[in-house]
Amino acid sequence: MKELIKHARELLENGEVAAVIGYRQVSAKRTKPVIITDPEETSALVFNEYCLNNLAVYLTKARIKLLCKKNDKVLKLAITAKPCDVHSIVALIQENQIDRDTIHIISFNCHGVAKDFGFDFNGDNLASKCITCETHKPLYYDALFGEVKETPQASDTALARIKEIESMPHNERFEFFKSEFDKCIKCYACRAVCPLCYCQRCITDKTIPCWIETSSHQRGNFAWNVIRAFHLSGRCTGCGECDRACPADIPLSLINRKMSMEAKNLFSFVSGRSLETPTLVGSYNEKDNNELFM
Amino acid sequence: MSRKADEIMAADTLKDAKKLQASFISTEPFQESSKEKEKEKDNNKLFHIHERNVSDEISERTFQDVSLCYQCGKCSAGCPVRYYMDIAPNKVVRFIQLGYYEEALKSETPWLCAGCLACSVRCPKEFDLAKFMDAVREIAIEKGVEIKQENILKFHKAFLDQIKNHGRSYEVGLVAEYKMKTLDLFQDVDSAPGMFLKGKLDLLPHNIKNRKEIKSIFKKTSGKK
Amino acid sequence: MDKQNWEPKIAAFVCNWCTYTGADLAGTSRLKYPANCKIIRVMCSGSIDPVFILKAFERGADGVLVSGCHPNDCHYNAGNFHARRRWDFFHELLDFIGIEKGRLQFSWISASEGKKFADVITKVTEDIKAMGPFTAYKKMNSEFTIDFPEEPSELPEPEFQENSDKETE
Amino acid sequence: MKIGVFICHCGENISSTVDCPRVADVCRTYTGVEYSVDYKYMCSDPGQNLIKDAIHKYNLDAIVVGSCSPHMHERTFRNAAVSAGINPFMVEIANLREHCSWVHDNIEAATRKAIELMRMAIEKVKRDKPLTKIKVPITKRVLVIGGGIAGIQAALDTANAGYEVVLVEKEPSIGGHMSQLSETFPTLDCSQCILTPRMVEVHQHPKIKLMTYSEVERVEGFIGNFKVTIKKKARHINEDKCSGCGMCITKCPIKKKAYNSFEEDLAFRPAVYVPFPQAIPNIPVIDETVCTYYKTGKCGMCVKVCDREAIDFGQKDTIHVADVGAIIVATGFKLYNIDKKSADSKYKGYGEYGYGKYRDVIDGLQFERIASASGPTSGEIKRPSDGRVPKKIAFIQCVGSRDDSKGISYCSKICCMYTAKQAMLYRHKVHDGEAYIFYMDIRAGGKMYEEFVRRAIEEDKVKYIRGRVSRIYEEDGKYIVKGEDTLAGMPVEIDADMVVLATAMIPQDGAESLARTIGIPYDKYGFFNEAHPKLRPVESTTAGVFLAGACQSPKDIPESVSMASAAASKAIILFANDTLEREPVVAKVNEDICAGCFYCMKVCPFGAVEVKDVKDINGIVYKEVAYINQGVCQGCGTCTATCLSKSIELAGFNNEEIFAEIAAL
Amino acid sequence: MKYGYFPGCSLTSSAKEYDISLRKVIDKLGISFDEINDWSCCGATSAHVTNHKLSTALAMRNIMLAEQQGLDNIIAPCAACYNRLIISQNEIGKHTGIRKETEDLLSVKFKKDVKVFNILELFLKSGLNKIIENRKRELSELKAACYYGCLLVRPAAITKFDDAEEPESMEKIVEATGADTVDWNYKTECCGAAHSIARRDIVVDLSKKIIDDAITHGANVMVVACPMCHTNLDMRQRAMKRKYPDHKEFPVLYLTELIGLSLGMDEKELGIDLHYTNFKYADTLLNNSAKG
Repeated sequence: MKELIKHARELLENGEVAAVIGYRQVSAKRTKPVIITDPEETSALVFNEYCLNNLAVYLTKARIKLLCKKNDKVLKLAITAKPCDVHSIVALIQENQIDRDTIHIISFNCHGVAKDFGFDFNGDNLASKCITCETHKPLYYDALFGEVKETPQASDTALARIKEIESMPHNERFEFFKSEFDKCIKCYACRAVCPLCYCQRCITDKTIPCWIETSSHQRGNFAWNVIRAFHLSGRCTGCGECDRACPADIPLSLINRKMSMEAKNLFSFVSGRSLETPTLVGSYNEKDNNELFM
Repeated sequence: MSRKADEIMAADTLKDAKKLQASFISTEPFQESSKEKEKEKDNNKLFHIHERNVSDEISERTFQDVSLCYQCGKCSAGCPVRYYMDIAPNKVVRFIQLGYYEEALKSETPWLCAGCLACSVRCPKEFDLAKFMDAVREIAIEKGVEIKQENILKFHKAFLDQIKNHGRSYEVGLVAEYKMKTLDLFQDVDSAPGMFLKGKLDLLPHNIKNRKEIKSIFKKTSGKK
Repeated sequence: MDKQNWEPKIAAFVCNWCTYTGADLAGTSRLKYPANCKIIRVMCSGSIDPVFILKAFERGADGVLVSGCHPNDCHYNAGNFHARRRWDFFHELLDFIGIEKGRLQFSWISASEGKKFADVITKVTEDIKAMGPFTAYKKMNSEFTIDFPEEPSELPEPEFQENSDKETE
Repeated sequence: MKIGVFICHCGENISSTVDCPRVADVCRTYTGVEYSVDYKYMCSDPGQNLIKDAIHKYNLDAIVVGSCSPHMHERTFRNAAVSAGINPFMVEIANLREHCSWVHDNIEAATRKAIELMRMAIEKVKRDKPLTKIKVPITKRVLVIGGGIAGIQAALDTANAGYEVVLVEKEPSIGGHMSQLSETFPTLDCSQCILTPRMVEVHQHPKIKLMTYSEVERVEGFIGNFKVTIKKKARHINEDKCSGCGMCITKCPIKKKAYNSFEEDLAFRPAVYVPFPQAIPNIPVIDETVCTYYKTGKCGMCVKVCDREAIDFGQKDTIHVADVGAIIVATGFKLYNIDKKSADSKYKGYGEYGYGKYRDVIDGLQFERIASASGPTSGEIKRPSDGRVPKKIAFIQCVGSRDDSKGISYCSKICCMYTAKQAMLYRHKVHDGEAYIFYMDIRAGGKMYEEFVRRAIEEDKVKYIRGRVSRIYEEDGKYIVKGEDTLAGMPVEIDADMVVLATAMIPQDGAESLARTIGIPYDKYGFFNEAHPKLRPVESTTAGVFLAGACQSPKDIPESVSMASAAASKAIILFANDTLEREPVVAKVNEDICAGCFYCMKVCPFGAVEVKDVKDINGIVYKEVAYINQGVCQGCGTCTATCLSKSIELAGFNNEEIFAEIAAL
Repeated sequence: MKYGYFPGCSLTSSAKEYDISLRKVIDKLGISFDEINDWSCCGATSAHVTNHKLSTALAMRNIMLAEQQGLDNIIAPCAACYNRLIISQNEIGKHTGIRKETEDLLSVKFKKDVKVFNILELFLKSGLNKIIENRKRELSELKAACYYGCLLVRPAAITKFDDAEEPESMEKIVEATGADTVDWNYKTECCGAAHSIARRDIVVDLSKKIIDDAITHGANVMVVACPMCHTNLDMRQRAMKRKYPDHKEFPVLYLTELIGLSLGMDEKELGIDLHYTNFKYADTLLNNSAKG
């Protein structure tokens, strides 16, 4: 922790970065995102099992980008990111939303986070994404802290749920998802927390013509959730923030997870893992699966 | 398959008809002609017995399509044993391509192939001819085709017998068995005593410990595919 | 509704260069196929958005066909390759959330494949007929918004929800 | 909006299964339809007049025609609409014939479907927007890249039509491979004799700006408006002053340090040289890599002998910019090298033929030089190793070509003919010599080609052996060529004095990087791709870029020349108008909402998407958005479907229109 | 440096001197071998020309043993064994069907990739400077024709170590001993291989051609790295003499013997006296070089 604070302080003092986006402790099992521009305030920075937020979402916000513009000079932005959050940053770089050169990634050796604030950190309360996590060490970083620790063992309940859904007949599946999507109140919290939902105007806000009906009736709810999942297919890095944000507890990341599995299965692609691999959307292979087509 | 069974049937009846015609004027004993007929039948066996097309079989075993070959003849041109063969290696492929399986399987060429891979590395179509020849020989053995270069086959059999029994090749046994099989007693008499004198050949075989496993490998692989 | 007399409603999104021309060829060859399928012409299979399919279902389609040029034959070189990736995903997604794969079908039909076009349309129509009307989706319509008559007695005036708000950007 | 609906009976083609009057009646009830009528032949003159009159009479804004396929008569009805004063893009066609009446039997079902198709078209036309064809100005100047026979022909044809030409050649002289050839098949006329006048013509043509020893560095812009950056390499000779007397060349003390590449490395050249005596322009080049002056700062013999003071050691590469409206690419070919090292990594060398270590195993172009009267042996056939006259030559065809294992699967097309020619030339020059040709197939399709090959066999007694050669050995100064006569089924060994390999034609060096510079696609070998193999063979998929000669695929001289003329005429056709008209079906970005993810750029097959900076009121860039160049966009719409925020619309097929169609299903 | 060792049948009998000299040489160079326990025949030509399944199983049995013994790599000094092992390995790597078949036959699952090296790779990998450093004699009077035979470099796509038509690796090793090499034509031409017994006539003709070409190109010794080639080129010289009366005896050495000589060992130690052809001529040459 000391190293993190020292590092952040140096960055700010040396004027290398305009701000540090990080976490601060608010109670024993709860942190909050914080944006620090004053070196004195860096002492608030923490990193632990309760740093749940994916801070990459802030990188695309116009107001934060403004912070970096000082007297015609563009300063870097430092961000503390879990190894999984780095995947989001990679995806954002690939989608031209941020420039690798303007981001200073402070990352950690991570052994998992709790599923939500207030829970004890153990195998039972491990966040779903951490169960299958393969990147305990970040793939890209400018500074790396934290010791390597063992991740608690836990069973992959999400996968079991996907398998369970897949074993249902189509009409049951449809009814299941219809009732799940029906809970949607169109608060768009999922969209707000998703680092990859950076569009200035979402497809659902487009009115002429109307792409997705905005009233929260079944038909509109269904269309919104399907298109949301589709727009993230092959792009979602699996941070699971949508799940945490959804007030209606719609299993959003379940669908995302399923689509990520398909991406891996169909195109051997995992989003946000490499800056060199071309993005799945926007590239093609002549040898792609052709079975679909008569 | 270029020769269809019914075509051959037609040819058979034609031949039979001619023979029948001949039998009216000739004084040849009837028995012999029936023997001949049997032999002929035997020869045609290939086309009747095998349920699968030989070229498909070869393609499957060698993981390469025989139609790849465009008959440039580079394999034959570079083959070190070409002069001793009855037909050119590329012709063996040609025969298989066109469905003249009998001619291909009965040829001496696959047996004379030394497996030096000169053809395979130079083939412009990257067709592994040596592998193809392996498959042709294998099928010829399986189909029980008469093999003209029988000494070569006898040698290979004698060699494999040594491995089967001892796990390693045993040269004294190999030569002894080969000679028994071929009755060619005088070849190599000039080299064997020398070898003994120089202490290179052991009179007793090197038996490996796990001969059971070797025997089981032989047993399991001897069945037809 | 009388299931015996029910006729499915199918939308076909086809590219202008291959499949549309292939459909023209089916016509000039006087091939016969069921009349359930209506073609919406787009320039390239790469320009078909998944939302189009949802819209079609919302508008009461029982099945959708998407068709373009064969791989490597695209008039625009690569549009169909991008489409192929997109559909692979979307198809899996729909399947996962409970829409049978047969509801949304895909094909590559070249300008010279009039016969194939007729065969594909016939097959798709038969498939959808076997699956029956897409009541699950239609129910979502009827529960909240306008009633969609299952079998329009008189051809209705098309209604199209148009938001009167001006785009505000 | 007032819409007119016109239902065509197409004689009985439509009306036999579709109740046309009923369709017209139902359409009349739809909102916005002002006028609805059916008629026997809508495409006929009276039919068109019916439309025009209706437009005038009812003040129609848009029309929907229910008729045959839009691929048949869309243009007819659009023209009719235009002549009646409405925008051509306010016309929609419902395909009632190919997609309805011809494919259905049941009158009721077909009529219903026809009504629905009409309904969809009416809904679409309601949302159609008037579009104007895109007009792009044209710079009437052509850039020709490559000064071989194809480039020369293309340049002359375009210049003779009255347009300016910039001809860029990377070598010091134009002429290309054709200038190296001895005689040409099937007429055996001298290559130089027919080529040189054309080269001179290029040099003297007032409309042609010749830039030799130059290379294209950058190409920007689009059809009608390319901006080309050309690097002119330093010759170290002042072109304006040089008279081409050649004194510098004869006096240059460096004689044997550099191979003469024009002579295919069979001879040496001085440090200051012209590639060959007939070079155009006849201005030498100083080779910095061997010139003593550049090594020691001394010598300067050329300076001393040049009375025009044309030697300029300090000359630097210069950059030139040209605005052109069309580009003709004619970069030609080179020969595949059997060498282990110099062969491109893409291809493997021929170890079985010695990887080029045998000096008398030469390639076809080297033989051309040996047989050429102006060549290093003055046309006498001699062995490069010892100068002896070979009494037996083995020619081997398909070396590299049709050889998957070396990386080239295609047929080089011209080798059958030139090998026959070379064997014939040899037999004419060495009467007691024997010529053997190892071949796989003889491909002699062309006027007088087959006759030519037969002549080689029948009159000149060239012996053809069908079979590939497996190995070449050197033994006592002879080359043992091991082959198989696959027709006789016999092995063949020939102890040749010389072996000539007809090696494959491969794209010229740097073809792929040039293709990337211009933005045209190429195949896996580096040959440039044509827009359509049958119908657009001389156009690249990039509008305004045309292909000529062997850069597209192996070709002989007549084919290259005809392709060059075709490419020139394509450019001339383009220049026949002052502005370029394009269908307005192009994509456009809504810059306000574009999030700048540039997926559109990744999917665009034409590279039409550019990055555009959006600036705030103070002129500070606050975001980057996609911008679609209308001149380059071909209107496929792949970007529109890929765009996540739906900021791109394709004119003529915009989402509103398609949604309307879906709604009217 | 430690390597797994698969001698192959020939090295225990007719090519004993190859085994002897190899072990002596590597000992001097500080390399040690770990012989595969209870190894069996690789199946050789006889298996793969008659029964494909059998040949793969026999070869893979040895790979299996090596894997079980914890070896990462195997040196197969016999070119034929090397070829069989590497081809079988490639086959099961490429075709899952064959892999499954073989795994079922041997009731084993192949996990790791045991690398099979030939003798040339052994010396190239262990470093030629080791030979040069330990060199006691410079064999500069020797003009060696390096004979690769067919199976050492072919098929190049699988062996992946030298050019199939113009290999140069053996020359590099031979030159490290101080001997000269000649550029000749028949480096990779076949000697008739397994036809040695059944079709001796073929072998004699082919081997004669190879030896003649070496002599024409100025060689005074031939260097081989394959027991089968050695048998055909060395032992068959007697038959050669009978068929071609003007044939002169030409010494054929194993690569390891040549290296052994340069490391200061004598002929007897290396087993050169077990050859059919005498190497006296070379002895005198060596004496000459010692004087000069």
